[in-house]
Amino acid sequence: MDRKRVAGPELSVAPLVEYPVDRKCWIPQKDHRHDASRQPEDMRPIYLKTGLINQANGSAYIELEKTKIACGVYGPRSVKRVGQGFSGHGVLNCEIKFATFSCAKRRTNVRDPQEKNLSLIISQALTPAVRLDLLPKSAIDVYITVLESDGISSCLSAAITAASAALAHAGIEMLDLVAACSASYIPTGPSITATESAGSIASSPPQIFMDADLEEEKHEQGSIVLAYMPSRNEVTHVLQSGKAEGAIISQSVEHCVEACNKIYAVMHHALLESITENKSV
Amino acid sequence: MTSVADAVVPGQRLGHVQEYAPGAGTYLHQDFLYASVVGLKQISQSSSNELPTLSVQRENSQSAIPEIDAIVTCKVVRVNPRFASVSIMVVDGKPCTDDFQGIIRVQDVRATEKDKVKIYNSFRPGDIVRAQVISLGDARSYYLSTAANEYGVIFGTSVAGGSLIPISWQEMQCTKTKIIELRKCAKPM
Amino acid sequence: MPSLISPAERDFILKGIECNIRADGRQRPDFREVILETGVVSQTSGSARVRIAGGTDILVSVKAEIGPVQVDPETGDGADKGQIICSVECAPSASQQFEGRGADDLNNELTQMMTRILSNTSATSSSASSAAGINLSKLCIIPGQQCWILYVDALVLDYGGNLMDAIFMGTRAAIFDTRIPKTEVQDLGDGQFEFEVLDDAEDTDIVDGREDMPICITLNKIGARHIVDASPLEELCTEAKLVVAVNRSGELCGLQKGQDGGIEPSLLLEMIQFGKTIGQSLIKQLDAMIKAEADSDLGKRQRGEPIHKLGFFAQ
Amino acid sequence: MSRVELLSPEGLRVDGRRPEELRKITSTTAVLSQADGSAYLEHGNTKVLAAVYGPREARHRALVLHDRAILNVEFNVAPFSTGERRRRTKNDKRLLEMASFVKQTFEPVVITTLYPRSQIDIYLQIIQHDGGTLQACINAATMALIDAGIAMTDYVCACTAGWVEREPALDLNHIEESSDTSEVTIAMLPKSGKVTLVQMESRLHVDKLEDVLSLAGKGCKHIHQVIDKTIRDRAEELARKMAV
Repeated sequence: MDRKRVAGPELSVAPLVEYPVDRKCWIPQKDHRHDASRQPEDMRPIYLKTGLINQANGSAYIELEKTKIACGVYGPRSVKRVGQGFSGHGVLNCEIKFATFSCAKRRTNVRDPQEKNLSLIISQALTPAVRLDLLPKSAIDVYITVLESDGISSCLSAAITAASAALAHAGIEMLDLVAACSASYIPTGPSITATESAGSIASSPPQIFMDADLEEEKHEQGSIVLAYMPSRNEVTHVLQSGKAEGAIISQSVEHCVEACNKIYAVMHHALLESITENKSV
Repeated sequence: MTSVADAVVPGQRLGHVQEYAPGAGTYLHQDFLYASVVGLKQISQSSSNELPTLSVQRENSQSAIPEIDAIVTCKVVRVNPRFASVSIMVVDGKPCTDDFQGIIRVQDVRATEKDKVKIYNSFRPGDIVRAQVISLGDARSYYLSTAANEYGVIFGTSVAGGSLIPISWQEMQCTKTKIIELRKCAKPM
Repeated sequence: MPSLISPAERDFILKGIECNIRADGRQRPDFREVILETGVVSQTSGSARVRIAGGTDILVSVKAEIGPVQVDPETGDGADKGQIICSVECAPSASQQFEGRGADDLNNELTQMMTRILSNTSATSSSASSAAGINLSKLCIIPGQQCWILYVDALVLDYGGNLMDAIFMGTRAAIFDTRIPKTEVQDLGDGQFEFEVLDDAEDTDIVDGREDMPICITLNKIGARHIVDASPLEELCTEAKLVVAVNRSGELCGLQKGQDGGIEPSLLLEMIQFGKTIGQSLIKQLDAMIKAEADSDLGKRQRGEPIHKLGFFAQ
Repeated sequence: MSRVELLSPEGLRVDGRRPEELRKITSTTAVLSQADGSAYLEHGNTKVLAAVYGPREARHRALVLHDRAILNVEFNVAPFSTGERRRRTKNDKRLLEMASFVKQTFEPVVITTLYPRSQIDIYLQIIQHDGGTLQACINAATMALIDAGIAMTDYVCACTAGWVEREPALDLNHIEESSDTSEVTIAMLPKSGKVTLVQMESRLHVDKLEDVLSLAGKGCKHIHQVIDKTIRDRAEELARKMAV
C-alpha cells in the first residue's frame, strides 16, 4: 500500500461513469480511422495555450482531444549540481512525468526507465533550438506533466510541442520553435488479425495514419515521431520503431514535416495570442 | 503605438542583413535576420550612415543571468581572509529569480594598495554591495570586483543594529550609536 | 574515454571528413575491422564477444530462463508470447567515467534503445509484433502461463567508439549462438498443464527468426557530412547522430536520433538510405563470419579435434 | 537433499582433480585500450578481468592523503556470471566486502608513498563464476598493477584451500564451495613468504588449519610461477617489439 497517499474512505463506491455505448472493437481498414471523422492524414484538433502556470517563468498547456499535457519552464538558473566543472554552455534539463491516473494502468510516483528515456528524447529534441551558448553556467528546467495519455507516440510529440511553446513563452532565446508530430503505420486489409500480422508480413503496404490515438496504436506495426524546426528546415529528433519499408519511412517523414508546419501555425497563433492578452490587461 | 502585426515568434524571418543590423532578441543565419524570442519587433535608427537596428522587445523577459561587465547588486553571505562570498540578487537592474553565487576576492576589492586590503574591514555579512562581474569564474561562483569608486557597500547595518551611513570612502557611521565601522563604500550615483 | 576535445583537434577532424580522409586513414563509409566470436561464456545459453579494432569490446550473453508470461492489461496481448529482456552495462574498466553511478545514464539510454528495437514494447509502441524478427510465439511453453524469457545482457568491457553498433552485432551473434532446451508439455486435463525441460545438450531449439534480427548502423553527422563507425574523438565532434536499425531484407526496424544537433529532412532521408545499404552489406559480412565459425567448429567436432576458441587471449 | 560425493573412493574430486591439484590457470595482460593496465585471468571456469587506472588525481578531494596514494577497488559481477541470472546492485554488501579484502591485500604491497596525493583504481569484473573468485581477482589485480607499471614490493598471489571430507584440498570449485566445506583464502608475497590476507568464513578444526594453510601456501607458490611466466613473456615480447 502506498502510505504517502491519502487513502479513500473505507466505504467507497465506484464512480458512476458513463461509458460510450459503442465500445466495439475498431478494426483498421483502408482510409477508415478509429475516429471516423478523420482522414488518414488528419491530425486531431490542437488546443495550445501559454501562461497557465504563474509560478513558472514560462508555461504551456496542450490538448489533442484525450491527450492533455501541461508544461512549465523554470530558469535560467544557476547550475545546482556542483562537480560538473565550468561550462560555457547552458544545460537544458527536461523531465516528463506521467500522472498516476494518466494511463489505463496506474503509474507509480517514482520515475520509471521509460520516463527517463522520454525525458532524454525531449531534451535532445529541444536542445538544437535553444541558444544555450548565451547562457553560460546556467540551467533551464523543463517539467512536463502528462495529465491524460492517449497513445505514447502522440504524447511524446505533444510534449515536445508544448515544451517548445513554454520555452518561447519564458522569453528564452531560441533559434526556432520546435513542432513535433507522430505517425503510425497500420496494416490494413479486410482479413488481417493481430496474430497473423505478428507472424507474417502483411501483403499490402501499411497505411500511414497521422497522430494516431491509443486505439489505433494497438494495431500499429510501427510508428514514428518527428520533431522539426519549420523555419530552419531542420529535423531535431526522429524516433521510429517497428518494421517498415524504406519507402514508407520517407513517405511518413514527409507527412510529418508537413504536419509540423501546420502545428507551427498553431504555436505561432498561441504565442501571439499571449501577447495580445497581455496588452489588453 | 505598436500593433499586433509587429509581434513575432522565434524563428520568424525579419529581414535581410543588408537592410537591418541585428539587435537584441534576434540572430543572423545565412544573411537573414530571425527573431529569437517572442515579442514585438522594433526598428531604431541610430545614426544616419548606419543601418537601422532591428530588435525584438521581449514579451516575457527571461530571468537575468550575470554576464561579464554587468553591474550587480548582491548580499554578502560570509567572509574569510581571502574573499567575501555573496549571493547575486539583481543584474543590471533586473532581479534574478534564483540567487547566483559570487565571490569578491581580496585583490579585487579596490584598485589601489591591494596588498593592504583586509576583507574584514571592507565587507561584513549582511551588507548590500554593488559590484561588477569580471569573470564567469569557476564552476561554482562568478568573480566580482569593487575596484572603482561607484562600487562597494551601499547599505549595511552596524554591530548595534542601526543602519550605517557613509562618511568617507572607507568609513561608515552607525546612526544609533555613532560608532564608526570600516567598509569599502560605494560612491553615491 | 576522452570527454573534451580541443578546437584545433575538432577542426582537424572536421576538415578531414570534408575531404573524405579520417584520422585513422578510413573513408567516410568505412567500418573498422570487426572480430566476432561466439560461445565464449559457458554458463549462458548463447554468448558472443565483439571487438572493433581500436578498442570497443563488448560481451553479450543470452540466458534463457523460464518465467510467467506477461499479459498487457490494455490489449490482452502477450499470453502466447515469450519475452526478450535487454540490459546494457558499461563496466568501469571501459572508462573511468563509468565508476560508481557514472554509467547509469548511459546504461539506461542504451538499454532503452535496445529494448525499443529488439522487443519493441517500450517507449513508442504497445504493439506486440516483434520488429526484431524473433518469433516470440515459439518461446511460449504453456499459453497464458509459462514461457521462455531471453535475458540479453551486454557488458561493455572497453570503449573505443560506436558502442551501439557493436552491441547489436554482438546481440545478433549471441542469439545465433543461443540454444534453448526442448520442452515437453503434458495436458493433465481441465486446463492444467505440466511441462518438462528435456535435458539433452545435443537436441535443442534455435531461436526462431534469428536471421531476421536487425543490426543497427550509427551515422554521425559531422559538418555537412556523415560517417559510420566513429572513433571516440569523432564522436566528440558529432553534432547529431542517427541510429538506423535494419534487417537483412532491407526493412527498417528502428530509427532514433541522438545528441543535440539538427538534421535537414533531405539529409535525413539520405542518411536513412545510406544506413540501410551499409547495414545490409554488414549483415552479409557478419553472417559469413558466424557461418565460417560454425562450420569450422562443426568440422573439428566431426574430426574429433578439440574446439579451441580464441577466447580472450586473441589480441 | 542428498549430499554430493565430493571425494571419490579413489581420492579424486568432483572435477577429477587430485586434492592438491590446481585448476588450469591461463592469463594475459594488456587486454584493454583505455585502462593504464589490465589483465585477464581464467582460473578453471572462473573468469576475471582486472583494469587498473592511475596513479591519477583523486576523485574526491576529501580522501586525498598528502604522503601516499589511495587505493580504490570496485567490484562488478556480470549478471550472467552465475548459473542463475542475477543482477547485483553497485552497493551489494557482499561485493563491497570483497572489494575491501582486495584493497587491504594490496595496501601493504603497492609502494603508495611514491605517488602522494593520487589515487589508484582497481576495477574487477567477474565474467564467469565457478568458485574462488577472490583468489582469481587478487591474482588478476596483481597482473594488472604490474602491467600499469605501478611499483610494488612483490607479487601478491592468492590461493584457496579447504577441508574436503577427509583431507585438505587445494583450489575449491563452485560445487565444493557451496556444499558446506570450510575454506581458507590466503594471499601471499611469494619472495618473502609473508601473508597479506587470510580469510575464512566457516568452521575448521584448529588441528586441520595448519595443513590447509600450508597447502594454500604451496598453491600460492605455484600460482606465482604461472603468472610470473605470463608477465615475463609479455615483457620480452614488448622488448622485442621496441627493438624492431
